[in-house]
Amino acid sequence: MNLSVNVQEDSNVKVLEVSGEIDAYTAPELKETLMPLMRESGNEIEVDLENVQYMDSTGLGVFVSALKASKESGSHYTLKNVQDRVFRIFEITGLSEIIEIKAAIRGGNE
Amino acid sequence: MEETIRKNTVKYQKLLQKYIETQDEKSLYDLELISKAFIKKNILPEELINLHIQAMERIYPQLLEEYKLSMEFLLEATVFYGLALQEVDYLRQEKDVLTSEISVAANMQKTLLGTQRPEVSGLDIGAISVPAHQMNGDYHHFTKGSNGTIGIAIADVVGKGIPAALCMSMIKYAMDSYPEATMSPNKVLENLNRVVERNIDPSMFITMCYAHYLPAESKLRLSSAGHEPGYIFRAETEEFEEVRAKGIVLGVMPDATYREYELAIQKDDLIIFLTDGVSECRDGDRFIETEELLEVIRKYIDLPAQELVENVYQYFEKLQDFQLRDDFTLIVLRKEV
Amino acid sequence: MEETIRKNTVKYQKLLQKYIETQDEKSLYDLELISKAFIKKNILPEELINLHIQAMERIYPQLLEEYKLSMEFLLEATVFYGLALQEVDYLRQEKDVLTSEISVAANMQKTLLGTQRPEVSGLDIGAISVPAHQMNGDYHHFTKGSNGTIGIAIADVVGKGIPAALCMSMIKYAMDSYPEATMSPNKVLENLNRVVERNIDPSMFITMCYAHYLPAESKLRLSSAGHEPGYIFRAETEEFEEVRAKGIVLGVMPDATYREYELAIQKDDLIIFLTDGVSECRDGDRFIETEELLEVIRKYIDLPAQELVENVYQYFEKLQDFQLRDDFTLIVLRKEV
Amino acid sequence: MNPRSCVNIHKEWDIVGARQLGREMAKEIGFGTVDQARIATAVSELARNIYLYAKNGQVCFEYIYTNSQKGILMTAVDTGPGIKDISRVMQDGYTTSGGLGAGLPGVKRLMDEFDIESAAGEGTKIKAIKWIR
Amino acid sequence: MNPRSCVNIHKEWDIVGARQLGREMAKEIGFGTVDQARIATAVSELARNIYLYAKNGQVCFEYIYTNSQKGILMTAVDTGPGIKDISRVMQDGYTTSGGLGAGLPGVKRLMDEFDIESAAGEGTKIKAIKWIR
Ligand SMILES: [Mn+2]
Ligand SMILES: [Mn+2]
Ligand SMILES: [Mn+2]
Ligand SMILES: [Mn+2]
Repeated sequence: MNLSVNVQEDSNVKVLEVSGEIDAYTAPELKETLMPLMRESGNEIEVDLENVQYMDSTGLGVFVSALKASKESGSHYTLKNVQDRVFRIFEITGLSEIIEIKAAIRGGNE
Repeated sequence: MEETIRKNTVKYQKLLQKYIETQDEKSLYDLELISKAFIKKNILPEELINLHIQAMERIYPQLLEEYKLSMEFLLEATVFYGLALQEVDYLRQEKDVLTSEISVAANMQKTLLGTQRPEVSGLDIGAISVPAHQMNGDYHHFTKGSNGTIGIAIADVVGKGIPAALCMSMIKYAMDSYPEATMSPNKVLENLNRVVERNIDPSMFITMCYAHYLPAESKLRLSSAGHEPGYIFRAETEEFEEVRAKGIVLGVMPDATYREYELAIQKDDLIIFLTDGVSECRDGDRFIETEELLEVIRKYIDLPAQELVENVYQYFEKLQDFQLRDDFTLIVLRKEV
Repeated sequence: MEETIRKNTVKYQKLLQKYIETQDEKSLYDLELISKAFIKKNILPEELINLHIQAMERIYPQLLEEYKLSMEFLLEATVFYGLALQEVDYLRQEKDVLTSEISVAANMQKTLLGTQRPEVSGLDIGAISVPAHQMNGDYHHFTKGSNGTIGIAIADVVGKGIPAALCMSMIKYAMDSYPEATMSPNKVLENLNRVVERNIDPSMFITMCYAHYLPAESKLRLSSAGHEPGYIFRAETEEFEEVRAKGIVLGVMPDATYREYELAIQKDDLIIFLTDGVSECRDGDRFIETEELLEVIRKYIDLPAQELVENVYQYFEKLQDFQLRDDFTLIVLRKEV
Repeated sequence: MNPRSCVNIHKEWDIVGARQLGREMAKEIGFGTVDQARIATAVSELARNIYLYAKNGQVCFEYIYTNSQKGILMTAVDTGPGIKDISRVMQDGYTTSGGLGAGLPGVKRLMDEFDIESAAGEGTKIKAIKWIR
Repeated sequence: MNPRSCVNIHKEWDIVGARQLGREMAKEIGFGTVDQARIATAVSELARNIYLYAKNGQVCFEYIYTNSQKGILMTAVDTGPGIKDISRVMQDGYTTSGGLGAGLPGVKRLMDEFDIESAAGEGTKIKAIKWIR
């Protein structure tokens, strides 16, 4: 299964459109795109997970290291359109408490 | 090699001649056996072509010059095939070195993480933990305190394989230094979280559930660090009850605190702990649903605890075509009295 | 693949025809390029033979039946070559998975075992630790106590690679839980020995030297668990003094005790700790002698400590043809005042 | 109608018989020379497995048709000891033939579709399909 | 006397020239068809390396004799950028030709003896010998 990551620049907000499955094999791809943006200071990033039906803990790991990097750089990211199965693992792991997931446009969870 | 070629040249020539005359399948079968022997002895494709040329020259001494030239051309075309083949040997060796190193490490890990199911009268315990690769990134451990308290630990490191296994040993050594039986589950996790947070790679974390079963009081106390929910099968209603405990994974927040949950356990109730290697099994491209997992457990629910977990494992192993995608750990405890 | 074959059939036929007519090297060079492209596109040897047969049938439509049969026979002989070749891809993938897993683990290990050389005025510290494979089975660590005491740990697990590295992390986590600076070196080893003995595979053990340097008193206190002897270079005499301390390796005797040794250090003296990867370097089949090692150290003795250890490492790396046979760890401390 | 032809495997010679039947049927339905050779090789591997490990069994061939394709289906059945660890024998590199890329993974490569069922003590059933290209 | 013949490598066509010279000399001294093909392939690899990475260089051939053997020695010299990490390029699997088993490890396999000297910025010198079997 392949993963594709597209970066859209949308008035000061960078939107990462991710589609595919995020697992041990594809997570590095997401990491390579997301981490440099997180290490730059002052970025506002939205990660759109509408087309991600599956993510494993390696994928969560990427968002955890992004969170740690953001504390140093002052950049900030939010997740949107998180699908049920993926949202479940954010919830179980307690990461939904410390990672901002845009509830209003979160697909199908409300 | 020269020797093999010489011995086989005659044989090849005879077979070839026989085949040209009769086109029988037997010669082709014998040829298969020769060609296998050639490969085993590292006779490369270009040498095979050459052997063919020589056989033909002997069988048909007046063979057209054009034929000979065409065969030389073919021989030339196979030199790179020979080179590519030789890489197989090299790669196999390299892979064997790595695999055997990993298997030594995997054995060490087994010794290291080995845990005995405690013998407790009135409590039937079953546990299985199978790594997807050679090394296990799941952890489970039982302890039995002098006051009779049973400690149950189950954890899963992000990812699997060697990196996860290396990380896993951190939990083991840190746990070793705690007076587990007298420390409340949430304190165990809070202490572990500090160790993990200090030592772990920023992209990694560990999910863990730690529980105390108190036989005297028939109570289960547990705390969870973002771990997959467990279940209790209630004998009275024959229903599964999800045990969801809140708490963030280990290694992300330096000063995380955990809540302790307490549950009453009745006679014949079954306490179930698992890692996501169990709950996220796949059947082809389809993920199994929770109901499906629970149905499978229900199917074997009357078996002794250890047989139960082994049967569930075998069921999912087969469903996944004998290829685990993640480490698989399943623990059950049945209160018998 | 079908497409590639079709496109190349014509090209192959033309080259073949040209070669049969002129026997020029140019056609063979072009053929080489085609055959490389074939392999890249996974065209197997039996398909190459088939392509050759088809080309010949077009060039010589009246070709003898015997010729055709002989080529079918040859084709049959190459099927197993094709199968063997297909394993290259598989093996390369497998090897890549393992290698990348190991490299992730090696990075984790680096983070985990990372130690800072303490900044102490009047003390110049240099340290280098290079694994023979990707993962390190040597360990070294510095601490600085609130009373100014510098703790120096150096250890070597039996063997190298992943198993040794896994074992190594045990030392790291166990050490983490000790109040090192206030515990005497022999007690540190005695405690570690109990942990190691309980957890290690019966076939393994660890050698270790633990030392305290007390700047105020200019004293070195150390204990050794069967570790390679260290040296003190005495500035006054310009001679090396071996620091041999008795003690059994970790992991063999559950209740081993260790002796503490004390040495006085003078201004400009150099304290040297190492693992056997340094002292047992090889030059071809010959092991280097201790004198040789000390001569190399002497050669760089006037350099700052970190440059000293790096130069010694580079010297032996080159001597061994850039292929370390064992993990290499070298630590030096120079009392500057 | 779709006739099914079988060869019983008891002795080494039967391997040749199975190859021959498989090749003839493959030729008949229109497979080219290369695929005929591959099918014969796959038959060899399956029949030899029966001969060596199960002693007794059968290899059968039949034509199969879908809307868009036609091909040959071979079925190898034995009542031998069965395979305890299927994932292991299906692993590349693990072959009874000492790493020639053959064995069951080889059969899987030579054919287009492959399916195996086995139970320890009850025998093994392997189905493999090759489609005409 | 042992004459030494060389081909300068500047353009792709020179690779063909080098192959031809190598093959003729190999044939002359008595190498069989298979070894001629292997020698020509080794020449190709060395000459192509020069053509692709060093732009300018030379491939030379000479006969060599010992008490018991005779053979051909080829020397490829260039003044190109040199090779920084020899142990890496000599690793199997690491090839500029994308894992065909070729590249310098391929040359080493095709020939009987192989020696390489290189310094970054100063160029590369490769010697390879094949003995008549
Ligand atoms: Mn895991
Ligand atoms: Mn898991
Ligand atoms: Mn060692
Ligand atoms: Mn050593």
